[in-house]
Amino acid sequence: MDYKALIANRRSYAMDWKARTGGKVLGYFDPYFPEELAYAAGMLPVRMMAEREPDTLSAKWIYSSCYPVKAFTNQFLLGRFDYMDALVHVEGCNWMYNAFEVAMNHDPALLTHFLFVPEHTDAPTSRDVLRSELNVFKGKLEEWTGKAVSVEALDYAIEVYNTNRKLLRKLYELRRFYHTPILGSEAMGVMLANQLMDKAEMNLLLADYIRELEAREPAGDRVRLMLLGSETWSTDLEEMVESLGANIVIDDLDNGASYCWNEIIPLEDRLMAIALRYLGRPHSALRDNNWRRRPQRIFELSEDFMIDGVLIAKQIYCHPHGLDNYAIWKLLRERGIPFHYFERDLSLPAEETKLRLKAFLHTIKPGLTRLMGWHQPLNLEV
Amino acid sequence: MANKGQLWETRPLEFWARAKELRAGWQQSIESKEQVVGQGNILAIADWSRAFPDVTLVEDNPAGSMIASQSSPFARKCRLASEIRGWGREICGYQNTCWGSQFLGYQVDGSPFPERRFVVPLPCLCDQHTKRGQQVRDYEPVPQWMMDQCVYLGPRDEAREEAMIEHRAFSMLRQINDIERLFGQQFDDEKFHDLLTAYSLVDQYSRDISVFMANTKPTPLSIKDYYSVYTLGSLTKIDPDDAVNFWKLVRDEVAWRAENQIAAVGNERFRWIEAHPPSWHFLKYYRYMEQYGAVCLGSQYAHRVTAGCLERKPDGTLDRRNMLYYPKDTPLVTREDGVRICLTPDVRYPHHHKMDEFIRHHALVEFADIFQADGALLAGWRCGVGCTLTRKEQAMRLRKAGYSVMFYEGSQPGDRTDLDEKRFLEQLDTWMETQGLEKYAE
Amino acid sequence: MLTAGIDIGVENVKAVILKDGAIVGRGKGRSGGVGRNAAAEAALAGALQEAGAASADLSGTVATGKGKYDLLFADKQVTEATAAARAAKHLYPDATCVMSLGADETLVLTFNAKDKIGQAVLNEKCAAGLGSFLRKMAMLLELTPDEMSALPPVAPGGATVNDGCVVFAELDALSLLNQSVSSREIASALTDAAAIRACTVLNDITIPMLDCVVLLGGLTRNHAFVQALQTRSGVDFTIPSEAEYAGALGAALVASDH
Amino acid sequence: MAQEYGQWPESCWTSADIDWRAAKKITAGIDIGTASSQAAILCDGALFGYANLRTGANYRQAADKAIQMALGNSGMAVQDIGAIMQTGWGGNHVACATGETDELTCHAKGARFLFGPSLHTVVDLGAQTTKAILLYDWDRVRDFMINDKCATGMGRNVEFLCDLLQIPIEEIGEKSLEVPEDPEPVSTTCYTFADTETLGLFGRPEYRSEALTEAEIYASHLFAIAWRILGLIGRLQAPEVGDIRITGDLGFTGGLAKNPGVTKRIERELGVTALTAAYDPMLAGAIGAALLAGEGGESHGL
Repeated sequence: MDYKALIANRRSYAMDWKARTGGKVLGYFDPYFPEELAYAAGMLPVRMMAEREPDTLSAKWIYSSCYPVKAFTNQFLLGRFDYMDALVHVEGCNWMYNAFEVAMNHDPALLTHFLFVPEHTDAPTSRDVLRSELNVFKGKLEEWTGKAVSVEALDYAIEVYNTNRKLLRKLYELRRFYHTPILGSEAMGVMLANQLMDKAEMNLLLADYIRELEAREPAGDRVRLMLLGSETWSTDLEEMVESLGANIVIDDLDNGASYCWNEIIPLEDRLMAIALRYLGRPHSALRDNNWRRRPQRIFELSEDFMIDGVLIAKQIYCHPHGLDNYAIWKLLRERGIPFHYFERDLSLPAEETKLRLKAFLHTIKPGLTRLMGWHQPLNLEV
Repeated sequence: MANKGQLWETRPLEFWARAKELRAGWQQSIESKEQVVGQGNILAIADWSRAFPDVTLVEDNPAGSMIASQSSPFARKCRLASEIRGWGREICGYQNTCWGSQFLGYQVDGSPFPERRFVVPLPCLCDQHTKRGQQVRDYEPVPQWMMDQCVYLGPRDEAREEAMIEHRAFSMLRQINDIERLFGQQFDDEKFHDLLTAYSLVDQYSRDISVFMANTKPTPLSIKDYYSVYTLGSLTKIDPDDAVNFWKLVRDEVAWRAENQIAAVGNERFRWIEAHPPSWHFLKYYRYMEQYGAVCLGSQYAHRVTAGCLERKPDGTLDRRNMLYYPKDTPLVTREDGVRICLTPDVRYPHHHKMDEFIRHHALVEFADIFQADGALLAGWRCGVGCTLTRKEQAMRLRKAGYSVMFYEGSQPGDRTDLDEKRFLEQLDTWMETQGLEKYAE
Repeated sequence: MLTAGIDIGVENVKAVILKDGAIVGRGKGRSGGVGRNAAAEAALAGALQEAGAASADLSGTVATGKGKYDLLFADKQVTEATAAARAAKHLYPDATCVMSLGADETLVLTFNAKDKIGQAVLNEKCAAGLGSFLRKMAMLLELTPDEMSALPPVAPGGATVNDGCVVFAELDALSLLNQSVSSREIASALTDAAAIRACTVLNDITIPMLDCVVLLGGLTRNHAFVQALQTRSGVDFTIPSEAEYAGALGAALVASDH
Repeated sequence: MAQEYGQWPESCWTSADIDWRAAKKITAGIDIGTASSQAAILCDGALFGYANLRTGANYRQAADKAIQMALGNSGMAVQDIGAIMQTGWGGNHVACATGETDELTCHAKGARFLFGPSLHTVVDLGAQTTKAILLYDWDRVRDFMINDKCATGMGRNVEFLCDLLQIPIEEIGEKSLEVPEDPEPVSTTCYTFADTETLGLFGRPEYRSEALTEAEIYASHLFAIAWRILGLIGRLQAPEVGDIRITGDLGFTGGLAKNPGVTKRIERELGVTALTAAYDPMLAGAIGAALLAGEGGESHGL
């Protein structure tokens, strides 16, 4: 699959989709956005891509923030998202909210909605409040499109999205093999492209791609790494890792594995089924706060995918992930899993990152670190 | 204050003495009693923990600022302790300071950090608070009750609010029941009722104070003084009756001053506003600005106390937006209803950045207009997302509306690391000079 | 009447002697850290010599610039904003906006209808030290100030560096250096990045564009930078020949008020 | 030429005692940093020659010059060296190199050579990157931390600041220690912030109880750097509860290691005394590379 082209041509794809279907394009950036609902209303939900461009505009509207949010703001002001008819913000990152506000105030014609998704995901009332919010959103969608969202449309959307998640899970299953046929950059590229496309179309491409991968000659030995940290918008880190003889085989990113890990379990009450799927999703950093799921999940993935080490790449000023560092570092240290933590922004400084990666890879024994233990337990009384 | 350039009569505030007494009494009450201390946020309009005999909920923001005001080097050490365990610079200094002291295991005087026996994290308001208190649970497992801060955007929608209030009420009731069960404490429903009525009254008094400040030139009370008693209104653990009486005292004094043209600052020539709570070390900058005859009237946050900032009603009078109203003679309701009342205005905090379209777009312009301000001093906190959100856009709107705006920067209100003091003061000088004001020599 | 104005920045100190509204003497030197007072004295002495006057002839001395409070002999201090506004209005009575580009600070002022300052915007800290940054990069790349000034604009598809932060820009420049990109190409990219940072300050209050924007400050000597700033902002700046001495000129004008 | 404030003098040395013709194994290491470059030549594991010079904008030229300076007048030629390992930022530009490896491993090895066997924690204070390395076994890297992207370029910035303030870089550290008590540090977030703050600290007593002295201003700046580095060291092995601690002895390498204004403050906060290097601590990378070259080009510790 030529994911690079799909990503690069996202604008023309969306324009073309609009011309073909007469539907509207809806932008979102939060991982908890219930895409099925928008899809059922005949809209194309598209994840917004932050891209680095010379930025003289965002500082007028927004102060500081992480670099992706600055980039979003700048891109909005430059009209890069002109193909989007609607924009939905899901309660979550405040910086993202700021970008949402700017977009909304800058372009009054933009259809906007604020959707509350509980951050306390596991209270007995969480699902009720989310269901209520989904119902409000459904009403909003109907207002935008002038059409009621039928039960059949909801069922179709759920089916398409469930199929999509199954296919993406297959991709991850292929990465589980010790000699995997797929590189981390390819997998992340596909994940990114997937979030820009009509899932019914993407599912066809994915099915072909998986067949192609299954027939592919597996690659040789590579250090197997796991990627944690902030959401990503490019595959440059994966590519750099690969250039040094390693491979990222699993991640716990909001727009990576967590995007496809669980499906919607059908219920008579469709909105409740959707609500439960999102609340039951692998936690994002911001929502991992009542009963923590992330550290345990990260450990389980590290075992399942036979990783040799972990890379944590956090966006500068990404406080949700900054807040999770403590629990994750503690877990990795206790279990003797080598990791390297670093901060990045939208651009990856080539030489500095290489220096880190090379040094980190040199501390790992490929294939054996996990089995033999990283190093002898450290004697603090030296 | 006998500054040169005196334009108005001024005299010291009389309620100070009572405020000091109350503060001392509170200090005594927490020192003398064996308390079940929790960490987190009250998350409601009234401090419900007061309805338990011996439960204290410590918020990490004030705890952090107290550490920082006691010793700057120790606060720095705390933040470093927090940083090396993974909490980075992007986390608010108030929390990093408090958590750091917990990580170090001791306080500024070397005594052990007091044990926290439960945690109440607060999500959402500023999403750096989301995991507030969580680290206590990570290294010393204690019970935790989380409660969502539900918000939405757009015109008021009561149906939408209902589900949110139920969600929050469930969490709060569970929390109250669990504390009763785990710590053998009895929640006093009558006292809870008293608290609600008391806060309702305090809210009305504080509204009156805000109206006097907005309508009167020179202002009878500056925000510099107002902040000193601010916490006695909404946050502290003083007796409800004391609170009501105290706020009546303040209201009456301010009313008298307004009537008699007694200025808070004798040389008031320039009225400025802020957009959010200032940092704990801000007092000296309020004073510095007074040398120019520039007096601060506060922010929407400052005029909140329990709910809403002011809006102009169709008849021209000022009133609080979204008044919390729960009069004294309201019959005693069930605990459940009390909790719902307690949480309702919280769904739509008007100082909050997520609120109806009118306030969001024009909040500060409206505020500046009502308070007859000449300009605004806005802060950008690089690592304080909740305090910084929408600031630049508000600056733009204020400028468009003809207000002069100065923007200064720091890392966050709880941490002086990035506040370049000299540069900040130069900016204040620049601002004042460009407004044609000169400093009065002391 | 003879007055003196001294603009003491973080890199250089400039002194101007003013006689009835005309500059009759100039002096310049490096400002150093603790040596600011001495440096200013030397610069003032140079200016006085050129004017053929002695310090006793001065009826007033006003200081501005980051080090204005370090000068022991100044009668008065004014902020950089005031000095820049005075100088701009003196040189161009029609000026509607002033942008001052120093080693450390970027400042933008607009005038209102009454020729008073309307809005003043100082750079955010992330855009601090642009002048110093370019000099530092020139040292790194072993280019002279003249070479920096003569750089071509960034070519389409040419090397770029981070424009959100000069620290990251430096990191990117070093990566490019390691990839054997030529020093001049890297310097062009850095100049453009600095112009973008400066442009954010300008954007804060000047959209839609104002008709007469006066550009002042030491960075105006760097033509490549000014060119990049013009391209990025779309503003056609008016640059007086006294641009570098404008702060000192403004201070001297204030001194002549008294 | 105006006086240079921000640069360490270049240096080189070649042993007069070692007869290189008798040596069984001659290896060299070249470390091309962003600000300075070093070369080291070892004869049977003993230091035979070194050079330390400014890198400039041409990495290849710097490498050639470094190795020539280290060879000195000994009569040894580049061809006589058995293996030459290159490392550092520009460690892929050295024409005569036979191998290439990462900086961390080099610094670990080189630091053990400079500081001896009790060394457990190495802090490399380079011009561009700051690294804290925890060693195990003889000279293996157990764990390491590299500065956040925001804290990059700290070392070179001190050089630039010295130039701005017109104080020689050799003096700023000592001078900063003349304070009775450290003042509040300037911003620890970013050197752009730190610089603009430091430059503003001169003068204007009305803001503070009294104006800062010259020494206090330097102290303010260097303390901020030390504090930032302290955070990096602390992250290596943060205890569950309590203060920062380090394992075993501590050694500083790199250019800022020669600035007591930084190192003494780190030592004070950690409550330890760092080891003293046998040679210029800037040589650690080059010596480590030379040692690795001697291990037959094995580039890392597997």
